[in-house]
Amino acid sequence: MDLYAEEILDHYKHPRHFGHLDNPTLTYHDTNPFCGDEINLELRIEDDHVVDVAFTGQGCAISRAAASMMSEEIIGMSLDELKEWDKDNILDLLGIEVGPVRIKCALLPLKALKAAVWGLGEDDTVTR
Amino acid sequence: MDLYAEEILDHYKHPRHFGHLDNPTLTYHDTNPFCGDEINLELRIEDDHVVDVAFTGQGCAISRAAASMMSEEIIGMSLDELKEWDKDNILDLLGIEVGPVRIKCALLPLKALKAAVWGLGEDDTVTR
Amino acid sequence: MPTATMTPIPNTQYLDVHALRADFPILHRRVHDKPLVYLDSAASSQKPQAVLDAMERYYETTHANVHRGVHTLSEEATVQYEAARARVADFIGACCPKEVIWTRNATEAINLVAYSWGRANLRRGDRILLTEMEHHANLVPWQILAAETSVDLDFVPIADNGTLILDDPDRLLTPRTRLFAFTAMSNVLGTINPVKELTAAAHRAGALVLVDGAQSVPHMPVNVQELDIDFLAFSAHKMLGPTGIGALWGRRELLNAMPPFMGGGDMIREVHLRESTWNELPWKFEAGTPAIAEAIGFGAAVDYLDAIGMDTVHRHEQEITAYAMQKLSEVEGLKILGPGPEQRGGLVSFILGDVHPHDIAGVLDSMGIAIRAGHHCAQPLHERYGIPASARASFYIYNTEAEIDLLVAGLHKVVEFFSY
Amino acid sequence: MPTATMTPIPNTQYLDVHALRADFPILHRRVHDKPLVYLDSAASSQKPQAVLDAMERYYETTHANVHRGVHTLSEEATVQYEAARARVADFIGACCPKEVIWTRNATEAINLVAYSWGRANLRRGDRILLTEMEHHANLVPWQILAAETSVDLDFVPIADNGTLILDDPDRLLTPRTRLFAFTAMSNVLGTINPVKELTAAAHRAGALVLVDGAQSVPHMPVNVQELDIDFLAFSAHKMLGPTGIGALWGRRELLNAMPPFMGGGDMIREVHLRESTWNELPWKFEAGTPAIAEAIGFGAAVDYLDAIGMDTVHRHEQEITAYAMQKLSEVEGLKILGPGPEQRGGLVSFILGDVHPHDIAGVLDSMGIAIRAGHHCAQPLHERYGIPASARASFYIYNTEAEIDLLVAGLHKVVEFFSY
Ligand SMILES: Cc1ncc(COP(=O)(O)O)c(C=O)c1O
Ligand SMILES: Cc1ncc(COP(=O)(O)O)c(C=O)c1O
Repeated sequence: MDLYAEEILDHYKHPRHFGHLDNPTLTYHDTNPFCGDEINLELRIEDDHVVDVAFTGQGCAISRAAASMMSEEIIGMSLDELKEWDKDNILDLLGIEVGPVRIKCALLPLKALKAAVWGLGEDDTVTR
Repeated sequence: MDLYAEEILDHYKHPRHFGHLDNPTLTYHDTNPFCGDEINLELRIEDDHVVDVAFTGQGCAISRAAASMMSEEIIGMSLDELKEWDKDNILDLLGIEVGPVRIKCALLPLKALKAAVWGLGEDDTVTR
Repeated sequence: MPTATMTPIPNTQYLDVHALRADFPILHRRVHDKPLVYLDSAASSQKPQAVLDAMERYYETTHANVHRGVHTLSEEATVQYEAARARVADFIGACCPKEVIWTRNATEAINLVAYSWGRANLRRGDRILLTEMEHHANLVPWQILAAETSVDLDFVPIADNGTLILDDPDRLLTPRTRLFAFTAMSNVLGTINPVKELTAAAHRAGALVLVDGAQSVPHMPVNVQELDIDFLAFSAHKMLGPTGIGALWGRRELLNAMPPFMGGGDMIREVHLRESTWNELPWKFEAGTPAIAEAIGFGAAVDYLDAIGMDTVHRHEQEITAYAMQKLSEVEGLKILGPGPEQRGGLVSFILGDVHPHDIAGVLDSMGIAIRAGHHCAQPLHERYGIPASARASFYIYNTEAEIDLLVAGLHKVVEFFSY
Repeated sequence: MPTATMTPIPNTQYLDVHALRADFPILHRRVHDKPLVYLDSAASSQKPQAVLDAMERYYETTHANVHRGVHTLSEEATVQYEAARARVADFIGACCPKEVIWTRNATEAINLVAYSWGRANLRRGDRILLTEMEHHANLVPWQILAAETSVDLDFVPIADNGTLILDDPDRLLTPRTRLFAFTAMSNVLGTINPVKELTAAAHRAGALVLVDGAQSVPHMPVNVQELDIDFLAFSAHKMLGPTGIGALWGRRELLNAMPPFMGGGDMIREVHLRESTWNELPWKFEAGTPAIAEAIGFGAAVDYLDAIGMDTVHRHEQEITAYAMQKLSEVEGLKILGPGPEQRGGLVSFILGDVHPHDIAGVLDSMGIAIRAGHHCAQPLHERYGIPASARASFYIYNTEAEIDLLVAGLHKVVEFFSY
């Protein structure tokens, strides 16, 4: 039952940063229609750095744990650092082998994060 | 070399009734585009009976032998008898096993014959 | 009809499953060090050795391209290939082999009708009737056609119990309805639809009937002449056969009147640079080198099923299903979708509290149990029930009640595992 | 380039054919009590044991439906299935796996472009350029499209020696020419066309290029990026792979811009009752359960060819072909179609006095020698040469010069046999 390691189950049952921010700088909503997964990601950015984060949505344990772990990890990081992130960062956080089908679940939070930070960059509305 | 029994080769090299009739009652032209085979069949009908027959065309040994053998056989037969003919009559004449692909060659003369005599029947222009 | 109160026995009363399982090499495999419990046959069935052998033997002794070759291998390949068509035609009670057109799968069979019959026959304002329980295969081709031809789509709604609501057939089957396309059995709800009655209603209204038989042909007797339908689509891979082949059956007069779908070798009579004429049925609809080995494998699959008898297959599955429904209903928080066992084929879809179906399937997988989770290519159906996904266990001839017991034990573990 | 004067040796200098023949079970078969001499690979090649084993192993240990399943079998099947795509993409030098779309065969690949790209992009008055040497697969789909869209077809003529006449490219490649679709190698004449030059000319004129690679991909190195073409169609069964699978390669931007062809499961992103959105490449074009085992077999075939090296394959065939042309030209009354050995791939078509090609093939068959006779799905080409049919001997990696000697001996018998 590797896929459901102790830590993943813990994040699933007690997701960190689950909920809403009062005044998010960035929000991004994404879905994985294949699974019916959904995520709503909110970031508070100050001086090009993540100062707070929250998420809601429905999804399987893998996607929820990934969102929870990612949220903990990215606080304090700069947007430039986040733009460097790729799937290995998420898989390292999860610390499990994810097959080709469930990888979509694991990467949904990352997809939302990347869209949020790159979307910002493209609009050139970075900082606060 | 069953397919090319002595008799078939003989009919191929010396086809009987090859050529044209002076005043055919019925003529029918048919092709097998798959092989590029062609036959032109001419019948002289008197009193509902075949009194003479001729054919031309190009084709493989099987189809030419079939046309030659068939021509010999049908002289003297009535149209009603010919309408009863089916592929077994031709295969009996040829006296060989013909596979699913070359059967099209073997049956081209019969196809022309059937079309000729039934076509006649349908037009109700039977007898001379 | 098996009742819901019977006690578990290793085999059903209809089939010696244990003997038969020896024919399926994959069933001896272990997954995560547990014996494989394969409960995903509605997605794709496993294959008996006889089917694999038929294809292997073909490649090792006979293979050549069909129809065009004069040499021995080609003639033998042609005979085997066309004999398989005759076998499949016979299996569904078709009048004759030429009514059976090989396709890649059921999906292509439906697309063939949409492209060929649809584009030749439908005009703006015409209507196609579908149901809310269709697999995407019997929905998306009609959406694409509708967008192109300005044809309208209507949908038979589903009751909460998973059966079609057709008490007002005249409203849905309008004078402009040209086709009623529906599944004989839902791949999510398990519902077996009353094909004969639905067909009669459609014909009264002047509409043709296409039946998606992807789930019915593998699991119960299907006779196209008795049902009086017009088109039937099905796939080999769901009925012990290989991937890469399926079939469209259609009534001769309809198929004869339809223009070809794809162009190429074999489907032509004469080709010139600027125009061509078409071959006769069934080849008019089969362009290019066909799936020869797969057709032969399909024939062998149908032989295997015929030896068991489709009545027996159906009864075995109904017994397994009734047993499964009874046992599953005892799992805390589990809700079964669809009708009771008497109206359904061999599958049970369910949700389990707020555990995501992927997690149910994930935990079961770690116990060697393969079930499916997701929307099963029937998103609108899930929308209808207000759920994003469901879990599905589906059964075939090789499944036993002992495997159901393992599934249920696994689900109890899932509940425990994800409880807060 | 092998010269026409070399002496026969059991193997060519490039390939240890005798060792390699042990990999092909069917080559040990006897036909009419003679060892099989298989000279019909251009119609369909034989399969090495490694390809059959890959498919058998898949069915016996891994089979499940791909993409949708969370359980182990489905994940493993998905990995193997997509790995095969990556292998094939690599084999033709594609930038990435997503540019490779599985089809049933080369024919379907061309039809896919005609249906999807053609209907979305062509308007009355637009022109498509083909050649007079096309296989029906690269002719009939365009005829069907032309009839529907009022697009015009033009044809590059062929010289008597079997090469394309393109000295006036601007006349044929008009400003309205949107597509130039041609074969990389004629399946009758053997002509290898100058793909790179033809492509450059088409691109200068603003036309896209579709290459029918059914005969080139199996027999010589093909790199789509080097050739700079836009679409490539080919079939597994002609290159040691199974029946039932082929591929369309296309440039990403083009494929991305094209509407889907068939509708159904797997090709969608979201489905609602009345509208849907499409999946990304390559799946957008793959509706329904794909030919999973066949894709895996295709991957194994490509592995086998890669281990030999396509340069070696090509050189071996050219040597065999040069030898065959020299020997065949000694047969009384035999006339070879097409260009000299330096411009052709591994096949020789011919006519023999007024002996019908079917009879040539029929007599050779009785000696265990399999060649093809007919129009080889290229009727207009035969019309061009004023002949109804021809006989064709085609070669692959497993053919030897000793087999050519048997063919030639057989042809001498044919002459004798049918002489008056
Ligand atoms: C040049 C050429 N194009 C296309 C095809 C069609 O291939 P398939 O029948 O596998 O679709 C063939 C083979 O028959 C061919 O030789
Ligand atoms: C009801 C139904 N229709 C159609 C299909 C499509 O079958 P295939 O993917 O083999 O084309 C399926 C299976 O996935 C099905 O369950």
